[in-house]
Amino acid sequence: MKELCKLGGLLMLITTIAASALAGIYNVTKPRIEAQKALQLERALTIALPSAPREAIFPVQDEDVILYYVGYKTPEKKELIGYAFVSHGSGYSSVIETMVGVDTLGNILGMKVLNQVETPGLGTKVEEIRHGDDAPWFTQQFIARPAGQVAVDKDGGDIQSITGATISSRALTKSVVAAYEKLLADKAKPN
Amino acid sequence: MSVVREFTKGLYKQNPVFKQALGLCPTLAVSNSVESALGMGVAVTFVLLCSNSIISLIHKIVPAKIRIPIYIVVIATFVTIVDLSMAGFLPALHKTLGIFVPLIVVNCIILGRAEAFAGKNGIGLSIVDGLGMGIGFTIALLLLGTLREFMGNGSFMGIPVMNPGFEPVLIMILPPGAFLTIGFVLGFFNWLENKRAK
Amino acid sequence: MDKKYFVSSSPHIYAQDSIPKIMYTVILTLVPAAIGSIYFFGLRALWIIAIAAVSAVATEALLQIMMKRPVTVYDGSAILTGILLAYNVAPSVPLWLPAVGSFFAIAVGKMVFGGLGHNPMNPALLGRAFLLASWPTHMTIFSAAVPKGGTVSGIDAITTATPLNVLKAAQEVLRHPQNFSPAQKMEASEAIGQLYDSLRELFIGRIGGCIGETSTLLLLIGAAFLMYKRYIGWKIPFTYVGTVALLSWIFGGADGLFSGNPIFHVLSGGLILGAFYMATDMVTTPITFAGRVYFGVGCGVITVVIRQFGGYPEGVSYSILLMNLLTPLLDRWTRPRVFGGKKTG
Amino acid sequence: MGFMSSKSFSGGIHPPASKKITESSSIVKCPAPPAVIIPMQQHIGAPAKPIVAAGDAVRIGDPVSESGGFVSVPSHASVSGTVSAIEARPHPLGGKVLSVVIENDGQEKWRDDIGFDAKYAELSRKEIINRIQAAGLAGMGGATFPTHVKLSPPPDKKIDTLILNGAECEPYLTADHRLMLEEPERIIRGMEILFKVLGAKSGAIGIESNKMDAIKVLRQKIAELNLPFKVYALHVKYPQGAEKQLIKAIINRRVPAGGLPMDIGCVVHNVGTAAAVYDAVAYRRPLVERVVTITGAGIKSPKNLQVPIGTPFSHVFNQCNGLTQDAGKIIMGGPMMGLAQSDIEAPVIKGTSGLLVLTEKQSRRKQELPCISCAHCVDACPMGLLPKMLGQFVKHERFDDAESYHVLDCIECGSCAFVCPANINLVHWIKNGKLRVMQKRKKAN
Repeated sequence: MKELCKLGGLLMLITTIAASALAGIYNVTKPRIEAQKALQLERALTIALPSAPREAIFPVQDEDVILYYVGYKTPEKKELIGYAFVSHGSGYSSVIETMVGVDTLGNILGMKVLNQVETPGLGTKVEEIRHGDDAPWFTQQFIARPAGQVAVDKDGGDIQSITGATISSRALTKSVVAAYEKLLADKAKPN
Repeated sequence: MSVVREFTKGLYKQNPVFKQALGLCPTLAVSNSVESALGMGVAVTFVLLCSNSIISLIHKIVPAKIRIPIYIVVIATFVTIVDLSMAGFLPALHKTLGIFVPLIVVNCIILGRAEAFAGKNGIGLSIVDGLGMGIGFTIALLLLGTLREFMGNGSFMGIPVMNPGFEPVLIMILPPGAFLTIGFVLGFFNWLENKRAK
Repeated sequence: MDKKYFVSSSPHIYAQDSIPKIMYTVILTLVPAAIGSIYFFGLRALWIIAIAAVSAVATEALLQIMMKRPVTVYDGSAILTGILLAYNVAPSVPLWLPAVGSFFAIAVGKMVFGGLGHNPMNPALLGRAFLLASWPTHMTIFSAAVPKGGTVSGIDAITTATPLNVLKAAQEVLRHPQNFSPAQKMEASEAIGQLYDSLRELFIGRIGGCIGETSTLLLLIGAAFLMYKRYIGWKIPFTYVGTVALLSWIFGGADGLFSGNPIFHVLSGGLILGAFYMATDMVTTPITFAGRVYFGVGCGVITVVIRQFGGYPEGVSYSILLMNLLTPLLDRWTRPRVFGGKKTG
Repeated sequence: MGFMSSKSFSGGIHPPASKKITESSSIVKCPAPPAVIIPMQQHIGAPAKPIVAAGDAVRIGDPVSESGGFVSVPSHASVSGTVSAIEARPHPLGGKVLSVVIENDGQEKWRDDIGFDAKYAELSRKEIINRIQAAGLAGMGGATFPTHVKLSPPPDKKIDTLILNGAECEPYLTADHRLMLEEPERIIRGMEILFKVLGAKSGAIGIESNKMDAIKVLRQKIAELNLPFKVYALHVKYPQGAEKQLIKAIINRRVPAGGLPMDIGCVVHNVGTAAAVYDAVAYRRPLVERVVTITGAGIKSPKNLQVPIGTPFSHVFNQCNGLTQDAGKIIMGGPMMGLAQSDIEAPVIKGTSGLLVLTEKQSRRKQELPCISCAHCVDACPMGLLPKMLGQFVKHERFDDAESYHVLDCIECGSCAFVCPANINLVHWIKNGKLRVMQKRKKAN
């Protein structure tokens, strides 16, 4: 019994020290981690709504959930530029998450893939930047097309799908269409 | 003399990957590019260094019965530190390594060195041992990462090194490529060893 | 009376079979399919077959010299591996592809394990799997491989995909009708109808696909000769094809159970080539009677599962590779009953 | 395979018969050699003990040895003359074995009491068995199991079927075939005696259907003597003459693994043995000569000879104008199960059904290649074994595995090695494995 207490006590002591050390580290890194996340979002938003300054993009929330973003020309909410939203599509081996920006008519202004773990060399080409370009060629094709109707060539659309990665290409187009329809529905909801 | 020996043994003679076949899970999983191999190697080396020194300091007061849980707590602490710092300062690398950073906790190299070395030696030698083993592990990862990235992507550290006509052997950066590469590398070292033994 | 006589254990006479004889006979029976592929796809098919075979032989010889072992490339097994690998690639692949594939097939699929007789998996299929994983674009695009006098798919309007690809796409539409427009649905059912009308083309081989897999007719001529010579048995091919036919009849249709067209499924893709030439590879298949039956059924089940529910339109090669791995277990589980003995293990 | 005719068995092979060489040459008497060598071990079981000494005079039929136990038979002088030595001499089964050497005086004097016993039919069962043992009878098909032992089953084994084995499935051999054609009466009479001794209810003779003439002759003889025996024409397939396969083919019963035919109420004798039984019982004539097929491309004039037991092979070959220049291998027995001989001075023994001489070219086995698991051996095995696995187990010294894969059930028929395209001598490995497993079992007891 006595030994058990001793062992337990020692274990307790060590875990307490470890826990305190971690608490310290957590506090130090937390702001940085959040800043990183914010930075990523910001970058995506800038790509999605290139003509809206960051300060002029506002989230539209339902409770704590961000439904979409609204972008204006100025921070004073003047001159509506468009909306940005995140689409989710099941690809070949992961859910492809994309930030999409559209103008008020629903034409795509910009796109940035946030997350994907597709097959390297095939599905990952949704983010491939060709030599000499400065933006991924696949998502560039979407720009200026109506978000409600994008489709890959195999489904009768104009988006040239990635060779050998039809599933990933299709996932992206379909998710954009679906997310755009959701955006329309969300916008119709009274806030 | 023995300091040098404890350091160099991890590099080749007792290389954790090539000679002891330890830590194969992260070796196989994150060696598809030089960049992630390097990141993983550094992370493991850091954890190994810290856990080896702490464990060599406390091993005298730790009863044998609960030494494993205590070692694990120590290791887990440092792994979490690495994980959090990486997320804060190197988010891109953190994203690529993903689950494999937390999994360093169960990497058998670290617990193995704690049991086999740090739990029996003083802090000085333990640091040297941890450093040697960590660098040995990093070298192994880098070798695999270089081979796989070169063959599977035609690049080094993300920079294309082959002419544009090169069609990369995609399988090499996919999971089967890891097994193929490590099989051939281990075979090569065994062949070398056999040749030297003759 | 000093003469020394040979002394050896019985028996003292032997059948005339030998490994080289078996190998070269199998190669010979593959010739009709090769001629067919040259006719349908042009001389490029011949080049690919030749390159794959030469590469396989060269790899084996080179490795045997390097390992200081006797060079046994004359036994024909490497040539056979090379030819089968070539039969498993599209006629449009770049010419270096079969060379690399043969190298991998022999080096990693065979020599690493100790050479002839020791490889656990069919080397040609392993080579194909390697190529598919490494250069998927070359391996899955058939649009440049239009056979003489036909189309890739067997449907006039569709020029880019093999019959199984078309079927898979059309079934996708019909099984999830809510996602597609009525026009698309019409098109899909029409495509399936036309596919089922193209059975004659499928049988002759006037459709797209890998070099050696398209002509059921020519493959069956060769296989029949092999069966007559008893170099391949009936168990694996017939159970394999039978299982695929049965399961694709049950699950292969777009209109629910029992609506599939078994003949279409048997004739399309690489099933005939796989069932008669690769699932019957002696080294990597069971030696027992029951083991061979289970092997064929297992291949059939996996093929249909991949074709109907998997990501790829074709599943023959993976099904055989997976069952290859089960071979030692099948042999262990299906030990025959000893004459006059009770059932064992 | 799958479809099993009742007149056959599963597995088996079709080697070239090669019987044309001698099947139409009638049995010719071989002149007695200058000296015969009578080994003390010509049967399975305990060796016999010599009962003569150097210098003793013997006549044909005089016993020169006595049984060394129940499973043992005596041997008899096959020439008249003088015992010149009792010493170890080369033996066809290998090595040297204690043998009685008799110088032939050329008189061909027989023992006095040999002659027809008109009252043999009245003998009791016991007396018949004694006569058979005294005559030194051992199975003449090649396995040389003492005949009287097979006729004395334990009381709990009821024998209902007697089968005579005239299959002669070994390629090249025609000794039994000629005997059936030329001496049907001795065979059937002998069978009648065996039938009576065993108290069997049915009697059958199994003959491969490539010997239709013999089948016809025996059927005629049976009808003539008005006996209830049946002659079955069997599929031509090796090893049709193996005991278990023969029983399966004729009465569709399976001898249990590790068991004997008597376990299923059956006894099998060779046709040659039946003829010798008739001689032994009706004439009190011991086994001193037998029919031997001398054949093969290495023999100048192949023949079927009636050879005195103990005649050296060299003497037999001389009767056939000797061996050809390119003779490469001498085999006692058939090509499938026979034993290669290193010494042509070894004598003909009771189990010598043939002497096969192959040319050098035929003798060379091609180089062994790696096994490609073609399973031809599995399909060929008449015992339902996996010869490929057994061979590999033995090669890697995994004798426990070999035992659990029933290595001891192998009948060494050679079908697996015959069909092997990789030229692997599976029989060699399996024989080795059987030996090691047996040694292990002995040690365990």
